[in-house]
Amino acid sequence: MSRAITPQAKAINTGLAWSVALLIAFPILWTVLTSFKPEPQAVASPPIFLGFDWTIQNYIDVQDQRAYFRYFVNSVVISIGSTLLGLIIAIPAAWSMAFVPGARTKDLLMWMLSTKMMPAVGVLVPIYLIFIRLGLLDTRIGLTVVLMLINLPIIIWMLYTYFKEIPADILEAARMDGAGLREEILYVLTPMAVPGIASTVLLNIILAWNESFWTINLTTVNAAPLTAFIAGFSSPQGLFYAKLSAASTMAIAPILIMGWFSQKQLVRGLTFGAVK
Amino acid sequence: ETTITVATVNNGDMIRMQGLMDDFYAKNPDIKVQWVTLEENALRQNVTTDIATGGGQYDVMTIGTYEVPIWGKQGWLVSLNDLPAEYDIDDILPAIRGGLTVDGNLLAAPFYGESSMVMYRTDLMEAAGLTMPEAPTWADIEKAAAAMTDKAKEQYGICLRGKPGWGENMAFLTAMSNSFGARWFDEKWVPQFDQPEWKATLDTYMNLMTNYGPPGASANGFNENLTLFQQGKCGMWIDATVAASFVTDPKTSTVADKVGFALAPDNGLGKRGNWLWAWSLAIPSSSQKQDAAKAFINWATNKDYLALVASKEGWANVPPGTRSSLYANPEYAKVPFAKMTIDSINAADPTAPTVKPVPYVGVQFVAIPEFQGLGTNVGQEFSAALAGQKSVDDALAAAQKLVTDEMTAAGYIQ
Amino acid sequence: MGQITLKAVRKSFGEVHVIPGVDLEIADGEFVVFVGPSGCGKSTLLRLIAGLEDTSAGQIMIDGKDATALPPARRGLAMVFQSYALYPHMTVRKNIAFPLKMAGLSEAEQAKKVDAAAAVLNLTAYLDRRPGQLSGGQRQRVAIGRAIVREPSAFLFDEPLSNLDAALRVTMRQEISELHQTLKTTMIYVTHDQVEAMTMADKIVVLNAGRIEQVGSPLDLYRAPDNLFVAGFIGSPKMNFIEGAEAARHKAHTIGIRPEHIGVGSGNWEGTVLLSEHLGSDSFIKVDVDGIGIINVRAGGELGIHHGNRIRLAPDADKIHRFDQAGKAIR
Amino acid sequence: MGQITLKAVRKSFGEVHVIPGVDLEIADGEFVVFVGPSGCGKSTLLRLIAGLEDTSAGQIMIDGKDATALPPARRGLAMVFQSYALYPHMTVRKNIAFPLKMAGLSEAEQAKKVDAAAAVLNLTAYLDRRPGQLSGGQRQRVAIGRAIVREPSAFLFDEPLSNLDAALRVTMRQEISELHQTLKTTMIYVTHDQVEAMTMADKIVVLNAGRIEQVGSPLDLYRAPDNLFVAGFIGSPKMNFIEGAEAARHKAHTIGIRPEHIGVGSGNWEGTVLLSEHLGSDSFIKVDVDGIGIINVRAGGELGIHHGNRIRLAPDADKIHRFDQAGKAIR
Amino acid sequence: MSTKSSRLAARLMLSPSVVLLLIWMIVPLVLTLWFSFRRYNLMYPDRQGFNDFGNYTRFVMSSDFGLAVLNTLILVGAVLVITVVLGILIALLIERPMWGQGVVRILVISPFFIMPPVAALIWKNMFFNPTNGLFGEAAKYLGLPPFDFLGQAPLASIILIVSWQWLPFATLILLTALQSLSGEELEAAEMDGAPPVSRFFYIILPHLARSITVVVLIQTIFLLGVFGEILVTTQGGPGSASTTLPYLIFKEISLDKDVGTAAAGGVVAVILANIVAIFLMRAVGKNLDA
Ligand SMILES: Nc1ncnc2c1ncn2[C@@H]1O[C@H](COP(=O)(O)OP(=O)(O)OP(=O)(O)O)[C@@H](O)[C@H]1O
Ligand SMILES: Nc1ncnc2c1ncn2[C@@H]1O[C@H](COP(=O)(O)OP(=O)(O)OP(=O)(O)O)[C@@H](O)[C@H]1O
Ligand SMILES: [Mg+2]
Ligand SMILES: [Mg+2]
Repeated sequence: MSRAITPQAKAINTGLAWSVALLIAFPILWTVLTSFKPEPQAVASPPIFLGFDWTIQNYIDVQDQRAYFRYFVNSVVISIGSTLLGLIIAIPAAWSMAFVPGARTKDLLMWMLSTKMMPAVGVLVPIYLIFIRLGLLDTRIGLTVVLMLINLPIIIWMLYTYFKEIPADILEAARMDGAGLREEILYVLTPMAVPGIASTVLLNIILAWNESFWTINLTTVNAAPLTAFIAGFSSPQGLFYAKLSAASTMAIAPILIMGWFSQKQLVRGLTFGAVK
Repeated sequence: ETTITVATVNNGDMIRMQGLMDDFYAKNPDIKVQWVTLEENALRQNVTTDIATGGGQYDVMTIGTYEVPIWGKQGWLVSLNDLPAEYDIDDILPAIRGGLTVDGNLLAAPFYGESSMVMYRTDLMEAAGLTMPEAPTWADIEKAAAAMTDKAKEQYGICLRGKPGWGENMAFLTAMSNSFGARWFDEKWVPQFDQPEWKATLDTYMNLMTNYGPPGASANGFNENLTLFQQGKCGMWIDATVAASFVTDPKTSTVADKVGFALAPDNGLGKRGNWLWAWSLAIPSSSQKQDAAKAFINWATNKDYLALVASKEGWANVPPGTRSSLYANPEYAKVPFAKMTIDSINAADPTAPTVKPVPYVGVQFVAIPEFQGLGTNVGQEFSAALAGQKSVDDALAAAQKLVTDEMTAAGYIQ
Repeated sequence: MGQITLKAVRKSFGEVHVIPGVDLEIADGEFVVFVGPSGCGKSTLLRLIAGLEDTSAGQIMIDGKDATALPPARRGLAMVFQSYALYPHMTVRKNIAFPLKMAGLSEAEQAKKVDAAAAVLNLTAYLDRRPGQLSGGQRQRVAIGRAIVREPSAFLFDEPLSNLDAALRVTMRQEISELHQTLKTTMIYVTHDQVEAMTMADKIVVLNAGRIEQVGSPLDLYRAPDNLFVAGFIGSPKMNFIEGAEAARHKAHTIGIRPEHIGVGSGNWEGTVLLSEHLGSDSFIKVDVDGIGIINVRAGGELGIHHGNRIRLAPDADKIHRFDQAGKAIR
Repeated sequence: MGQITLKAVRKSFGEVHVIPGVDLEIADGEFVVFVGPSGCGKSTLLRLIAGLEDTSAGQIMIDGKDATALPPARRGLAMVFQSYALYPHMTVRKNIAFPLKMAGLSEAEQAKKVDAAAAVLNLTAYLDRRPGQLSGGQRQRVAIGRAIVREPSAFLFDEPLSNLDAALRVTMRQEISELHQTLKTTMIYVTHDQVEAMTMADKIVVLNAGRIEQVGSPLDLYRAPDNLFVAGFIGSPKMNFIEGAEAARHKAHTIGIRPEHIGVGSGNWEGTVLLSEHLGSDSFIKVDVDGIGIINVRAGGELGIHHGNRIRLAPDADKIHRFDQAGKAIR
Repeated sequence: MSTKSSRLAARLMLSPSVVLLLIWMIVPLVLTLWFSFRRYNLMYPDRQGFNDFGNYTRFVMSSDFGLAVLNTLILVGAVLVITVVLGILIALLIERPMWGQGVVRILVISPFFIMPPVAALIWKNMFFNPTNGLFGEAAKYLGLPPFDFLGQAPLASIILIVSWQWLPFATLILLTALQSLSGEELEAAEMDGAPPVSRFFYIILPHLARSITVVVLIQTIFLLGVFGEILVTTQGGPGSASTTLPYLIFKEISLDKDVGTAAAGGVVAVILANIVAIFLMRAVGKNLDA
């Protein structure tokens, strides 16, 4: 039971919170605004906030230069693919850790996480050579597998913390009711963990979408996602702030919008069991 | 139908080419082209890894005059000597062609070539009561820079590269050092940063930049300076000749009609401070589709392509600096910077870049594999000096040490 | 059908011997209640029977067949959990139908059985709700419904009412009793609520530290506890125990007398009232009896007795329990 | 010191008038219990007194001074929360010392007071544990300890025992009563446990929908409830209410008779036993009395009555409560 | 719920992920180890053979190594401190009732969705650029000389960018934790006479300890690898002022094409990361168990 609060206090909170929030989001808002400016106005001094000549020319130019859609499709396929693949492998693992914990479970989890600490640049050449050997270079499947492996520890950890909150009773009840392991996971655990799985999926789509080391180094054309798209823009030639902004906006918009719409689910799952 | 993958750098000419592909497809209906467009460093990183490990992802790579001799020696590139006769290899500018030929084999076809030159604001010079000589000395430059600087109005006498990198500040500084009689190595590959010529080079550079340069210059590369110049914030800018088409384009430049050009400065020692570079198209030996790749290179770098660009985008947008015939064309001669570009290119000699003799080729680089690392590390030191974090002497001493160590480790210095 | 036999069943978790060895016979149709202090192994024993834990040693027979190694689903038992353990993402109908679905029954058969169970349990109106939309008592009924449809040979209940409030507990308790009367299926019921144990059980099994202390009907245990532990555990308020001279007078090491078997007003015990609680219907008084110690007394409605009063008490001689030094009852 | 007066205190949350207006006098040293159905505003009223909520109107006087606008810390009251609200990351010692530390006492003084409180509450052995390592009853004692050390002019308890199991609840209830007897400090205690209310209170305040239905000593409320609400609320098992002909015979709209005031065996009510539960010490029977309806009866120890028997009942005529149409008691 | 069959099932179901991660860890690691003892430069395919510890000495003795390690630690430490401190403050702010809480949350969380190269591009061009960036404009407006962030304070600038990206993560976790704090506990403290500041330090902060642990753990894992932001903004400079360990390794690969030395660097980084990890788990693992 929290205490009732006066309207004045609420107004002050509102003002403060909005200021902070706008400050934090400002770089993004500013980029989006800039993407609608004509180039000269994009670098005008003093900066123009809203009173500029709105245009979508920058987007058209960017699209002309690069077929956005192909990169977009690759991003979608790779991020969703790697997440789903990860889920299929992680759910049984998380089930085991959460419901049949052993003395080593915690260590195992920490070991899994520690695989993420391996510096990617250090193992680039080995992975690259392996990819050549296996013919995985610039394939969606290769990238999907790599991103899955990168994010697998996080997926497992998130699911583990989620599963742990599910009372073991219910799984036992299912067992009493005649469910085998497969039915138990399929009909009882997974549907019950839907909110947790959803937030796991969301977080991992975001991580995969934004992964920009492997995606750039292991792809050329066929599997190149939006990180590669933006890599081609990273040095604007001359007065191209607006175009750069447009390209940036195009690269981040899909995930930003997805994130905004799903932030509740995302937040719920993000706590890694940190909140009891 | 054959699909080839072409890795290109994300500059304007290359992007423009992607927009003109209908012509290629009309002429080569059975070839499809996929583009990989990357920023310069990412491109270099990607294609080098690919070619060195035999990745075979690319059929055509955009590389520079730096890579060609090195890669050529490794046998990584396909000879282009058998391009059709109408391609007219002899039309390619000799300085450029020389840089792209190894053991008599042309290993890359130049897409565009560039040197560097002085771009300056005619209106500001006039206001200062000065005129820029066609072939200025560094003293002329300093005088002009001092006269045009008005920091209160955000007007800086001179903009030069400061961002660290072998292709960024070191391209400029190495070329500049040539005009001061400096060199990277003596004939025995001993580094020369402890010599007075380098000190003179850096002192001049620091003097110009700290007194007349824009703030934050240590992060400025080509693009940053271009933006500054287009905004009218620079009195002078010494950089690639290709910049001329941008600074004179009224669509992006606020000073389009107020730009004059001059040769890169000298110090009366017989070498000017300009460089030579050509973005060129090459075929890795690992490519399975060499015929299609050649067809593409032929299309992208022959005379017809220049005419095509001219017809679609005007003569000012034609990729410059590759063919003598272009400069013989009276239409092209009307382009304001055409003459200065060809003069600058002709003023550079990659095979004898310096006043004193050197064991290497390359004007603004040293064509050895180690140079990317060396150039970048030295560039970091010089950039730190420009940022005021180190003295010139310290930076030079550090450069001398690190280059000596590296060259010793690499076996050049016995 | 539903006859369960435990033969020398043991269970250890690592080094901890939770059940050092239990033998028990449960007849078909019996309502057996397991009681005992917290941590004594009631749940563990139930879960062993259910098959949710492996026995460390011993044998579990169900209807004469060895079920020790059978998985839970194959033992033909149904369990109702303390937390109800309903599937929150399924409607009541689906919850109840789940075991049937797992058994591979057709949709039509499932529906028929679910409807029948819902009718018995008064759940028909809620079949399309989710567990989250039900009250505690309704949830409990769904859990029972899910158990009923399987027509198990025995029901296992682990403190099924402990999450309900007092009033609901009474209602649900009566419903389960009625259900037992209707189905006549074996039920094993774990609780630590005195009232539930006394009112529901045909047979109470008193456990202590994983061992069975006594097995018998509720009133047997109330009237004739085998030992001190059972005497102290069964009955509320707790039996008063007296050692020393007074016990010796009865030729015992310890004697026990229940608070409700002590008369107030006259008698040969005299003492000072330490605490007197008046509930209207009852009064509970705590008396420091001279030479004996503290004695709790439960007396009728409205006694005019207060803190500090001196009163006399008369234990009902017939109702005195005697125990030897080892705590065993002397009969 | 700890005399608290509420004058026309009101509280609304937005549009909802949770407390439409309460006047109440609490004398120094009194043990006052607030009872009432869930959601009736007991907690709200307590929090108003504590200062954790602002009053919408009215005045709260503590020891004769207007405390309506004082912040909680300055009212000199201590509160024990239902969840105990211990600081989980502090040891027991630190928990108890916290208010002292906040008051700026020296370490030595803190230690002295904490040790004293711990001794009173039997917590000395646990002072270095964290709350997570304590049992429910121990936690409750820590919460009380934290309240005691401040030497408040009054204690406020919001259902402090509702998270404990039955046995512990009895013990803790007696401990709190004893504490009250020792400290003689005013205590305001919210509960919905009948037994707690009846046994602990000097004065019970029965709340219903934010209004006071009746204030009085436990036995007053038990013997002479002012209205149907209080009659039904106080006493367990609940009073039987009878309307119709039988009530009319008593010149009332409704009559009430408590289960413990009905004799079994003879009498002029006759009916069929629906349920009989034997606890050993008591029996509860539910009888469908002809022409009257279902009547709950509580009878003595071991009755030989079973489901389906016909029995006669005799309500104790003196103990019949009469109510008019509006539910007010007719005296 | 631990019968023999379920334990067996658990082992079976755990194995795919364990095996996959083992492969993902071991294979590159073994290759890296192998390379780290070999002469292997992409530009000199014919120079082969063992180099003993030559690559290691080359990497560790290089003048930038110490600085890179220091920079990495500063970067990780500073970002952790900034995100946790600001995260707590912002969480405290937006947890309180207000109008438009949903939108505020959406705004605050936004940077988390931005891919690192884009974030770096935005900051570098639109903010840090002393002539065209907004900070430069702001300085001009205030009559100050524009500050060259990436030149004068490169590491701090990168820390700013990275903190901006990770602030939402910290804020969100801490916010959720804050919301789980029982109101009664705070009220108890209020009754006990604790003023707001004491309530923060004695009640709220300890309550957040566990979440802070998780934030530190997760962020450290990601921050140890921060690389794209440096590549886009300062390229490790000026000098080596913003070179971190991963970037140093990257330079070996991308400039010198020296796979052997890069591999040695990778092994060194793995070792250092594991030291950090062990240190972290020790400090933090206890907090996670509860
Ligand atoms: N999985 C386990 N691992 C180790 N010890 C366990 C495990 N499960 C139970 N125990 C221990 O076994 C003993 C008996 O536990 P059990 O749950 O059967 O007691 P209970 O009688 O049901 O208690 P309660 O009345 O509190 O439910 C306890 O001491 C408990 O700590
Ligand atoms: N902060 C609040 N905002 C709005 N309504 C509230 C608030 N706090 C309490 N209420 C409402 O006020 C009424 C009284 O609540 P209160 O908690 O005082 O009841 P209670 O008697 O303590 O109930 P319980 O026995 O369940 O604890 C309830 O209807 C509740 O929903
Ligand atoms: Mg149990
Ligand atoms: Mg309440």
